[in-house]
Amino acid sequence: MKQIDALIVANRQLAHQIWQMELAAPDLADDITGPGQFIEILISASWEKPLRRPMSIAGYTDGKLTIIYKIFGPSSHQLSQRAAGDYLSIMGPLGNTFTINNQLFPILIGGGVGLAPVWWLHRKLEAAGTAHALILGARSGEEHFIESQPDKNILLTTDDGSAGIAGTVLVPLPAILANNPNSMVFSCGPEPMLRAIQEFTADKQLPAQLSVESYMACGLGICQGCAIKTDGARNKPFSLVCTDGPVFDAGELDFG
Amino acid sequence: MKQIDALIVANRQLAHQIWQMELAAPDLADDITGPGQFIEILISASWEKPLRRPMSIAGYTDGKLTIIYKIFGPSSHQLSQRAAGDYLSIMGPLGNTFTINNQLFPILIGGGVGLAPVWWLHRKLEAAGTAHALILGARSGEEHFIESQPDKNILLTTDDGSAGIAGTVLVPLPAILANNPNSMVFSCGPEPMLRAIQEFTADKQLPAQLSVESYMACGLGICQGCAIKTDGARNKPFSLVCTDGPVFDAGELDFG
Amino acid sequence: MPGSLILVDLSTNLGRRQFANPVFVASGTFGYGFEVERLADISKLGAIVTKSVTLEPRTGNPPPRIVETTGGMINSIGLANVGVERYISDYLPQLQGGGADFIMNIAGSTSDEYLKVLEKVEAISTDIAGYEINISCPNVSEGGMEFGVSADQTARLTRRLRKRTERLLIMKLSPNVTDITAIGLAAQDNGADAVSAINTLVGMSIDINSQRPDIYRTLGGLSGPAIKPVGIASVYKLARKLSIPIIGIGGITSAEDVIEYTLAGASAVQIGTANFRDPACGINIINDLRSRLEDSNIDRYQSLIGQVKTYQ
Amino acid sequence: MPGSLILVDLSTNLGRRQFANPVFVASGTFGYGFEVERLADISKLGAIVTKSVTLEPRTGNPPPRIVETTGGMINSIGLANVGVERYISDYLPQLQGGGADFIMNIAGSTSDEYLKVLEKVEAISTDIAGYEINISCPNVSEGGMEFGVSADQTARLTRRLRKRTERLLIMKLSPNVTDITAIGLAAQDNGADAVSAINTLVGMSIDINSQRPDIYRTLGGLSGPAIKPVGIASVYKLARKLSIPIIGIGGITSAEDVIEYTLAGASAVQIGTANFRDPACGINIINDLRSRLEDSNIDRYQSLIGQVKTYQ
Ligand SMILES: Cc1cc2nc3c(=O)[nH]c(=O)nc-3n(C[C@H](O)[C@H](O)[C@H](O)COP(=O)(O)OP(=O)(O)OC[C@H]3O[C@@H](n4cnc5c(N)ncnc54)[C@H](O)[C@@H]3O)c2cc1C
Ligand SMILES: Cc1cc2nc3c(=O)[nH]c(=O)nc-3n(C[C@H](O)[C@H](O)[C@H](O)COP(=O)(O)OP(=O)(O)OC[C@H]3O[C@@H](n4cnc5c(N)ncnc54)[C@H](O)[C@@H]3O)c2cc1C
Ligand SMILES: Cc1cc2nc3c(=O)[nH]c(=O)nc-3n(C[C@H](O)[C@H](O)[C@H](O)COP(=O)(O)O)c2cc1C
Ligand SMILES: Cc1cc2nc3c(=O)[nH]c(=O)nc-3n(C[C@H](O)[C@H](O)[C@H](O)COP(=O)(O)O)c2cc1C
Ligand code: FES
Ligand code: FES
Repeated sequence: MKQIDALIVANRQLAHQIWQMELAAPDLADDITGPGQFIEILISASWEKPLRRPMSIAGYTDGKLTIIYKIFGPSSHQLSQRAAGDYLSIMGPLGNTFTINNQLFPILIGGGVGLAPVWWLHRKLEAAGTAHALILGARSGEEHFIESQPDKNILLTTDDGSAGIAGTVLVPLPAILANNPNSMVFSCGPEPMLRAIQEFTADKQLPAQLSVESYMACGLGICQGCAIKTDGARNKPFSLVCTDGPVFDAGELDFG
Repeated sequence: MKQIDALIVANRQLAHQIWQMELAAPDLADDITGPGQFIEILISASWEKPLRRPMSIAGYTDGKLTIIYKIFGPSSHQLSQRAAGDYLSIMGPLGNTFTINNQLFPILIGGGVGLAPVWWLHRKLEAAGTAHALILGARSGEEHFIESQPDKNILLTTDDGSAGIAGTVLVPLPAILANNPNSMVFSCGPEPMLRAIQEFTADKQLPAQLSVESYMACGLGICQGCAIKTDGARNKPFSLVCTDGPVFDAGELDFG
Repeated sequence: MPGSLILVDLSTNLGRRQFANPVFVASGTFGYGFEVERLADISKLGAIVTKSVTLEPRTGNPPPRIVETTGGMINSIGLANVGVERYISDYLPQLQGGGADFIMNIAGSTSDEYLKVLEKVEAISTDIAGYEINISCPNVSEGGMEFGVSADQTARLTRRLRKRTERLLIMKLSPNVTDITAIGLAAQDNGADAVSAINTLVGMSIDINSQRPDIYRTLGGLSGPAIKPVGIASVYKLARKLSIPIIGIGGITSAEDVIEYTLAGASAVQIGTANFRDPACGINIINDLRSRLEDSNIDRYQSLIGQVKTYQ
Repeated sequence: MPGSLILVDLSTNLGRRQFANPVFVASGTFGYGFEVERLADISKLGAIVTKSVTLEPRTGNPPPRIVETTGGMINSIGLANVGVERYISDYLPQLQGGGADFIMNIAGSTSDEYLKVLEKVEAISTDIAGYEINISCPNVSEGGMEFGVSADQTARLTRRLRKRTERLLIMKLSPNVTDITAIGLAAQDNGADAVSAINTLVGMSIDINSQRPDIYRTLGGLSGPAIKPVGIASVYKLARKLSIPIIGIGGITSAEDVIEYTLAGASAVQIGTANFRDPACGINIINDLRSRLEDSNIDRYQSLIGQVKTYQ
């Protein structure tokens, strides 16, 4: 894990409010372990907002690190204004990763901006030729940046039905499970979605790993600010998203 | 006086650390009264620095307002990064003006970044065909953006002698006065320079008007923050730079 | 809801007095009100709190008087003001024509001084809405400690002032105390109609090049967005202990901030430092507040007061 | 002066203890020190103040625990820590190998608790430089009021701790009091070697959409550049009344800030929130401080302590 000034190689809009940035970060190569890991970004030199922003890594190839982010507030907006050729201070890679179980068919589910780690996992499985399913959910079609390919088990859902399957990411799940009863779910997305997946997978006794978010100050396990409730299976009331996570077994999490 | 979002028409470097910005501000036309007046600029939407920055008007023609500024700290640096086509929130015009006395030969003295109002006065007198002298001082030649024209009484000085006359703006003064014994001085610049001019003109019993600076919060006479000592000729211990000034008779000022 | 036609009632009450909306401007940051008339329709403001007036005119402290800090500013103006006589003769007439409700802020260095200022205004006919009492002033007859840091002195001053006016009486609390609720209770129990909180935090900064303080008087008052969390905490603590209305002050720059203070327990707010950046911001904030409530289908501003849903 | 070859002495003294330089990292913002080793050469720091340790392990408060504010942040971690036993068994050994001086910060909810933690460490052989006592903790045996807001309780606690250690004893003062110098004097008069100031300001913020506090415990501690003026003012006021050294804390992000605190009266400083943005900032600040003093031909850091030139 290092703190570096990374060159912005590209920064472009993928879909409505969704951007992708590519950073030159060859120095991080040794520490990169896989999907789930994140970086902490210093958005601006101004102290108006003192803290860095965590962003999941959406890909790492040939020393180039990709993030996918949503314009959410002033900080992410500022990020979208940064030009290729500028430098961005990043710290990372931080956090743990999804753990694939070779016996189980991976079902990847990404929602909204939470698709970054899921996207990376998808690309890795694809490259390794590992069969898997990918479900990406969004509110409407304009937020999607790929096409659905049902033959390849790449499915899109939209809340408003404007693209792909109408409804939440849970809608296509039973069909996939019918074909692949021995599956494991890997997901990242907004909390209501993760809750729904937690409930669904508990119900079906499916193993699931969820990547969760929390406000962070340090990203290093120092400030104890990113604690979340984990009075599920885990033996402690709180866990730190930055060092114990961001990936947790669905059973550990207590969304309250 | 108005608060407007003014279109940045041009923003370019004039000399080392000295920039000029041109703003479309036709709405201010009715309130513009002349050199000495200033505007209050909102440099950035960030609240890291909550206050506007005052800048003297360096020219106003055909609805276009010019400022000349020096890169001094983060804020003026940020100003230099703004591009033509952007909008800048300005409030103004504020403050009083230099008052020319038709009986007296105007000697204009500008130092460092304080040349803006003096420059505007020079251009006005030039346009009106009024004979006058202009002395601009800087630390070194790279900070000057015009050539000296001794035949036209346009003289440059530099502390390091790298351009024009070596020394302070006071050096060429006696010679000009010798030719124009009935003169009046109009000046703006760093405090040590204004002090020196105050002393010199008091000594020679020359009338002088000095435009001074002070930290400002409101620019409107409300906060009372910009007070300076005026226990000279004026009948009050303090005056407000924003509404009583920024131009004061040299005799009023008490530089302490 | 887009297209909704709900009519939001922004009015709010302090004691028996109703105000058209809860967005006031804070003492010392809006002059006597009309200075800003050229820039904004000040009659739209909930109220204008005029700058602190003392018995005698005051020229204020020597400069430098202000300095910027991260997210805020420090000031030590020294209560520069025209004195109550000129306030009455020169400013009150203009204020009365202005259309906005206005509240007179009073300062003093003995309790007699506060009293005399108030009595002089009570003696004339005026449509002033009430008084805000700036107790962050050193009490010279009690050894220079600020009125506002002592519950006893606050109690005594409130009691004496209360006897002399039927108008709205607001005690403006200092945050520079161990327990602001003790001071607030002293004000409430002695007849104040409302309290306002907070005044500035004691702050200081130094120019490391000259090695001089940035403020002539060394210490000054810190204001601006930097202090908003202290203002919110103060209002919240007061709201849990007091039954009289609270006016929230400190770092407000937006309608969102107004709602935050309101949820914490404020019945109205005052905008201070933000006026220096944009003297029209109060008006914009009122409009934004209306839209925001409209969009959330909230038809009465007052329904939000104190509605924060704590976890515990 | 460019090209000058002056060798700056950055060392500073707290009581009888000398430190290589005055730039420390603040409790709770640097873990137990070694977490940052991968990012910076922490042995260069003046000292590492480890996070508050209590007698028993504590899991801390429920989330949410932190939120960002303008120029700062609010936290309410709830003293989550491993407890003194594990501090001694798991962390002290690593700290001792780290190369940097370190100071143990202790918290408790009764004075016996503080005492026991200190005694347990005193009982073993360690090269710990000393103790910083976090008195911003509610005293459960005295009705829940913080130790740090009462001069009496501060006096008693200091006296009891002093009897049990020869090591550096630093009382860490809260800014949430009417008169911080009264608490500082109580510490000094009862044997403290130094005081550190300030801990966080009581602050709060609310998410207006959910209408919930941003912090589970409603109120939290405000830190960061926003509070620097309060820190500077506190150090300045303490320096005028106390004769023991003061450690300045609050909003430090640069060597310039270190100098500002030093001019105000600090003999050393601690960096808190800024570590979250850049865990290596302490090291950079030390280097910048050295260059700045070199450039100004100041050969001893300590010559700057308390040198602010006030106007009056
Ligand atoms: C492990 C992890 C991975 C993430 N990955 C991604 C990703 O891949 N793509 C993506 O778009 N987003 C990701 N996020 C979320 C991203 O960090 C947030 O979108 C961002 O912090 C808030 O958006 P903003 O900066 O534009 O909003 P801002 O305008 O900066 O913030 C809005 C408000 O939210 C609050 N806030 C924001 N951040 C914090 C903080 N750190 N601590 C306290 N309060 C805060 C503040 O009150 C702030 O004013 C991730 C978060 C985590 C924890
Ligand atoms: C009437 C008037 C006319 C002026 N005309 C010009 C002009 O024509 N050209 C020009 O270049 N400059 C002019 N100035 C000065 C200009 O406003 C300063 O250069 C600017 O405020 C500081 O530079 P900065 O913003 O880059 O520095 P910053 O980095 O923003 O400021 C450096 C530090 O100075 C302090 N500071 C700066 N401004 C203020 C303030 N308003 N109140 C309190 N503290 C403050 C703060 O501590 C700040 O951190 C004028 C000033 C006045 C009063
Ligand atoms: C320049 C300035 C002058 C002030 N003068 C007064 C005053 O005369 N009387 C008073 O009660 N408060 C005065 N205040 C305090 C404000 O009314 C307000 O309580 C404080 O600034 C906090 O609000 P803010 O953060 O929105 O500025 C002054 C504040 C500033 C910044
Ligand atoms: C997340 C966080 C945790 C903290 N934990 C402690 C603590 O355990 N003990 C303590 O004495 N101070 C603690 N503090 C206070 C800091 O040590 C410091 O006094 C304060 O943050 C002000 O400095 P700053 O503005 O540089 O952050 C904590 C501060 C923060 C932000
Ligand atoms: S963000 Fe600081 S401990 Fe996780
Ligand atoms: S800047 Fe506010 S009175 Fe002059």
